[in-house]
Amino acid sequence: MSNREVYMDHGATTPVREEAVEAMLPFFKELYGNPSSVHSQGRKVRKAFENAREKTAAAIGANPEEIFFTSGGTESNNIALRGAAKRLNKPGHIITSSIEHHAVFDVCRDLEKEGHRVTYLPVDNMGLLDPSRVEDAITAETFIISIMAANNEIGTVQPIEEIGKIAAGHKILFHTDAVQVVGQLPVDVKKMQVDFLSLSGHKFNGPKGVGALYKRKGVKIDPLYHGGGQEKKLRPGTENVPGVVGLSRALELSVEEIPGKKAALEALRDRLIDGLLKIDDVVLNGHPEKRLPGNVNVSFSFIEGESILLSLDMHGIAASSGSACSSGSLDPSHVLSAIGLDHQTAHGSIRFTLGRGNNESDVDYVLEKIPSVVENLRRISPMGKTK
Amino acid sequence: MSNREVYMDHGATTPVREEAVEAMLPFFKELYGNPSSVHSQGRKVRKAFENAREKTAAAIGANPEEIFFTSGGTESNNIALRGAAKRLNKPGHIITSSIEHHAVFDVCRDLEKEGHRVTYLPVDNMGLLDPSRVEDAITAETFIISIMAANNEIGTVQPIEEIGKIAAGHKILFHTDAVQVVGQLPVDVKKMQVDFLSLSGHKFNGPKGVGALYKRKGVKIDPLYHGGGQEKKLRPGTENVPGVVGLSRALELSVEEIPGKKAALEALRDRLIDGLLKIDDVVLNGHPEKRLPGNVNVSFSFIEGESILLSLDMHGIAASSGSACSSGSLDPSHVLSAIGLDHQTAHGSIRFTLGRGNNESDVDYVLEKIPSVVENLRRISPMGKTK
Amino acid sequence: MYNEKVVDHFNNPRNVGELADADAIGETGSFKCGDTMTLYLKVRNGIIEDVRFQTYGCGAAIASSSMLTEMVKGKTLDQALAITNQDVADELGGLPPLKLHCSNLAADALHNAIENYRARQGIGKTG
Amino acid sequence: MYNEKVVDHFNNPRNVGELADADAIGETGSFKCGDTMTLYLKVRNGIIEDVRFQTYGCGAAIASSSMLTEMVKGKTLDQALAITNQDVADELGGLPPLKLHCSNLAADALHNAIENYRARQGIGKTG
Ligand SMILES: Cc1ncc(COP(=O)(O)O)c(C=O)c1O
Ligand SMILES: Cc1ncc(COP(=O)(O)O)c(C=O)c1O
Repeated sequence: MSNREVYMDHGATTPVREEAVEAMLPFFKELYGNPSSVHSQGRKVRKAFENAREKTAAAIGANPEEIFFTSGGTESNNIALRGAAKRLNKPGHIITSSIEHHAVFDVCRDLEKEGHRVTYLPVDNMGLLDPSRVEDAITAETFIISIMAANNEIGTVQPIEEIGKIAAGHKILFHTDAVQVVGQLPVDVKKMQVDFLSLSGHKFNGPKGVGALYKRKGVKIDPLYHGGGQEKKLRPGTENVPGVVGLSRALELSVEEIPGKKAALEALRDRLIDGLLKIDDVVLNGHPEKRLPGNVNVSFSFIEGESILLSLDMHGIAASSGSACSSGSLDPSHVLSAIGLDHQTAHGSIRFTLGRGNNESDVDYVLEKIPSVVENLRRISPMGKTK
Repeated sequence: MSNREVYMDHGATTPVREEAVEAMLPFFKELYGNPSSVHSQGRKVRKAFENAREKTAAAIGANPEEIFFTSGGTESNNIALRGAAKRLNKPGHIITSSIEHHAVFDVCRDLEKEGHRVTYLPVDNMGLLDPSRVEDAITAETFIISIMAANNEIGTVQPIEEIGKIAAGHKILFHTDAVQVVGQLPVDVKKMQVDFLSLSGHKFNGPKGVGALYKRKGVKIDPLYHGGGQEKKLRPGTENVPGVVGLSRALELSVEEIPGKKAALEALRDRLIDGLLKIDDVVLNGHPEKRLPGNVNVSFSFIEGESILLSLDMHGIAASSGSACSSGSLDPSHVLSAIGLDHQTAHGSIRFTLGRGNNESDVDYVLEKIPSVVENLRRISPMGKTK
Repeated sequence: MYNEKVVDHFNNPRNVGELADADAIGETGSFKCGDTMTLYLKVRNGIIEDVRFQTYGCGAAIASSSMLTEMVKGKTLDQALAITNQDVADELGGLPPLKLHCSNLAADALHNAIENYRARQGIGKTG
Repeated sequence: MYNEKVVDHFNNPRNVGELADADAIGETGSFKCGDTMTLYLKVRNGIIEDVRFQTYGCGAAIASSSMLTEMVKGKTLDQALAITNQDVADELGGLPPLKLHCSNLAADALHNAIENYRARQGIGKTG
């Protein structure tokens, strides 16, 4: 094993930044009260909790009463989509893309079982959705459109404002899974004209297990869970106060830092992409420009993703792969299939996601190690012998 | 305001114990990986996470693969009840009690809207459920029985093993909301013969926003949320690793300590009860013996709960009330109504819940302060002038 | 939850009790949350000379009752009749939205007391 | 995820490559996960004298391939035929349950190679 550790899997999760940990700590042992309690211990906690809501709202251009805290991006997506479907209370039509995260994609699949009709819009070979396809797919039964702000695997950023305009024009609910975007790119729910937006703390150096759903004021959905009535009954359960405080602090800082960090991260990203493309038989997946600042996704021909990851890991490099061989599913990701990659190219895809703490030397380290990794695996491989 | 702070609201939530905070800390900044990741950062986290699952399982006599981590007691209850209903996929019959927490009670109400029939079994005036009533309520359509292990307001502990025997005899799923019991009293899912058991971290000096559902091996329910497939698809979303680690550490210690702490807590409880009953026109709510070790619930005639809480708070004493006037609902709790309290007695109920850190001097402090609190409020009250 | 003024009126309620020689008594109760209030007035030359209250209810109810008694002392009956529940809450510097309804009993009890006074004096209900 | 032995075989795979003068070649592929393996055998007097492999696949697939080559060298064809996928996984000290299927290609490739050898020698398929 290597002594050096280079974490380039920020798209999977991020370390919690010091300031967020500091912000959380008092809420474990000193300010531990239940925010619903009448006594001063509870009231102090309520105050901090509502302050966190204000910060979260401010970070995305929302009002505090439009923020509902959840256990993460998955729950936010489920509440928005299922909650709208439950409120509709009859079969309807949903428009989404064919490259959504499973927390939207699989929800739609399940809603199909319940009688809803779902249109999974295709994207082009760079992962971009053409907004006119959304317009064309709308029917009288369409009650919600759900399009992710940016893709978690290939990093392609979608034209959300244009889709928002279409949805608003047709008075159809519009949800965006912005889990990969919040904290990375400026987000303004009003400009996007979204009715719902999902975000997740652990993607922007906040804690795991806590997220938020933005729900535009006046938009009504049915709650999925029932209980003590917290979060205006939309998401009951004793509030995860430290988590929410940590999320809001991390979010506040991440958003503040966007002007400074975005170009820097993009420069690192492009340096990595350029270096990787110098290796033979490597292609970039996703869009060359409309791309998350930290996302790099390439396919190496003739070799398989997990074995690349494993070799990188031996060098202390943490990345992820688009093939999910180890997660029980043997098919390549639906995202890579949707952008037209063949089975083998999809299986040879590796995602590096840069984030807070990564620097040029990390990129250079990866670029130094990866040629031999690829060469060794290709030497073992029965494929590509023609070159 | 008082200088002294006496927290007697452990039934609402508890401070996170030092050992649990210590256990969590590494998982924010050092072991921050996603447990689903292939790289060593992720694998180390997976290992710790599965270790936490083992500890949690051991604490309640379960196998690790029977433990599913959730965002709290509310979610655990919802997954069990709704998941079973969803799997049934046709209207069925549910048996529950009339004193369940809202996270069961309101779920049942909602399932009624979806076409299920629910029997809310009455309890006696001490909150005790007669198991024969469960037996009598069973019909051919009954698919699940949900009876809480102990009540959160009045502390009455139910004969779960007897009900478990009945449910098993009829091969009907049996769920128990043990949120108030786990960590307080010994729990063995095998002895209880439950198919599902809900627990919540913040009730036993673990963190908020994390809980677990025990689901007996082989029992099948449909997931409510969809996403990345975590927790064997029953509860998807990036795992709240620090939360789960903190929960498991707190749980392990709480359960270890039961033999030593139970009698001590009961002694404190009874000292408080005895002292309170010396005040005129005070009655104990709940069962005198079959009662959670830390639960005290009394009604003060002629005066209203929130004003008592507020006065106690001025003395630094944190307790809670059965009336939920401040939570938006103006009706007294369904629990106090179910044990036959009239409106006024219910509104004058106060719950003190003792826990870790409370001692005799705390009890004596409460007993020193409360007579004048009650007297002052009674002086203001137009009621009870006859005495 | 409550501001300092509310807490002060709750902790040190003014004019608590009964008036043995009251010229008027007003009672009111909130059907919904069970709060009740009794207000006693001593009236001389159309002016409220003294006032006492008894209230069963939450902090907001007690503080509103106390506040009201301070507001009406020295006022003419017509001036007193003009006091609304909102006035009481405002004078307290505001109440949490969820507790506003709890303050509604104070002005109601006052109006009932004035009615009671006028009935005793043989003056019919106004308006 | 993987134990040390698996990691060793993955990092330092034994007997990688082709055998120009192979007496037999066995190929196999997992339809499901796309892994493929080619095994080359040099056989003398019914004994496997030399062996090489090429594998496209995940860590488990590569390590299993390498492990297999060590297991078969010096074995008679009949002994080699008796080797199962489970034997390979066992010899590696175990594989994660989800990765077991990835190790299934090694013994399959071997069996195919032996079949190929016997076909070349004009000896019919056994069993
Ligand atoms: C009996 C009972 N069930 C369920 C819950 C809900 O747990 P949580 O708030 O952790 O979701 C609570 C506590 O609030 C409880 O006391
Ligand atoms: C685009 C996207 N949506 C949703 C999620 C789910 O978020 P979480 O794991 O916090 O539930 C993720 C990350 O896993 C994601 O990348």
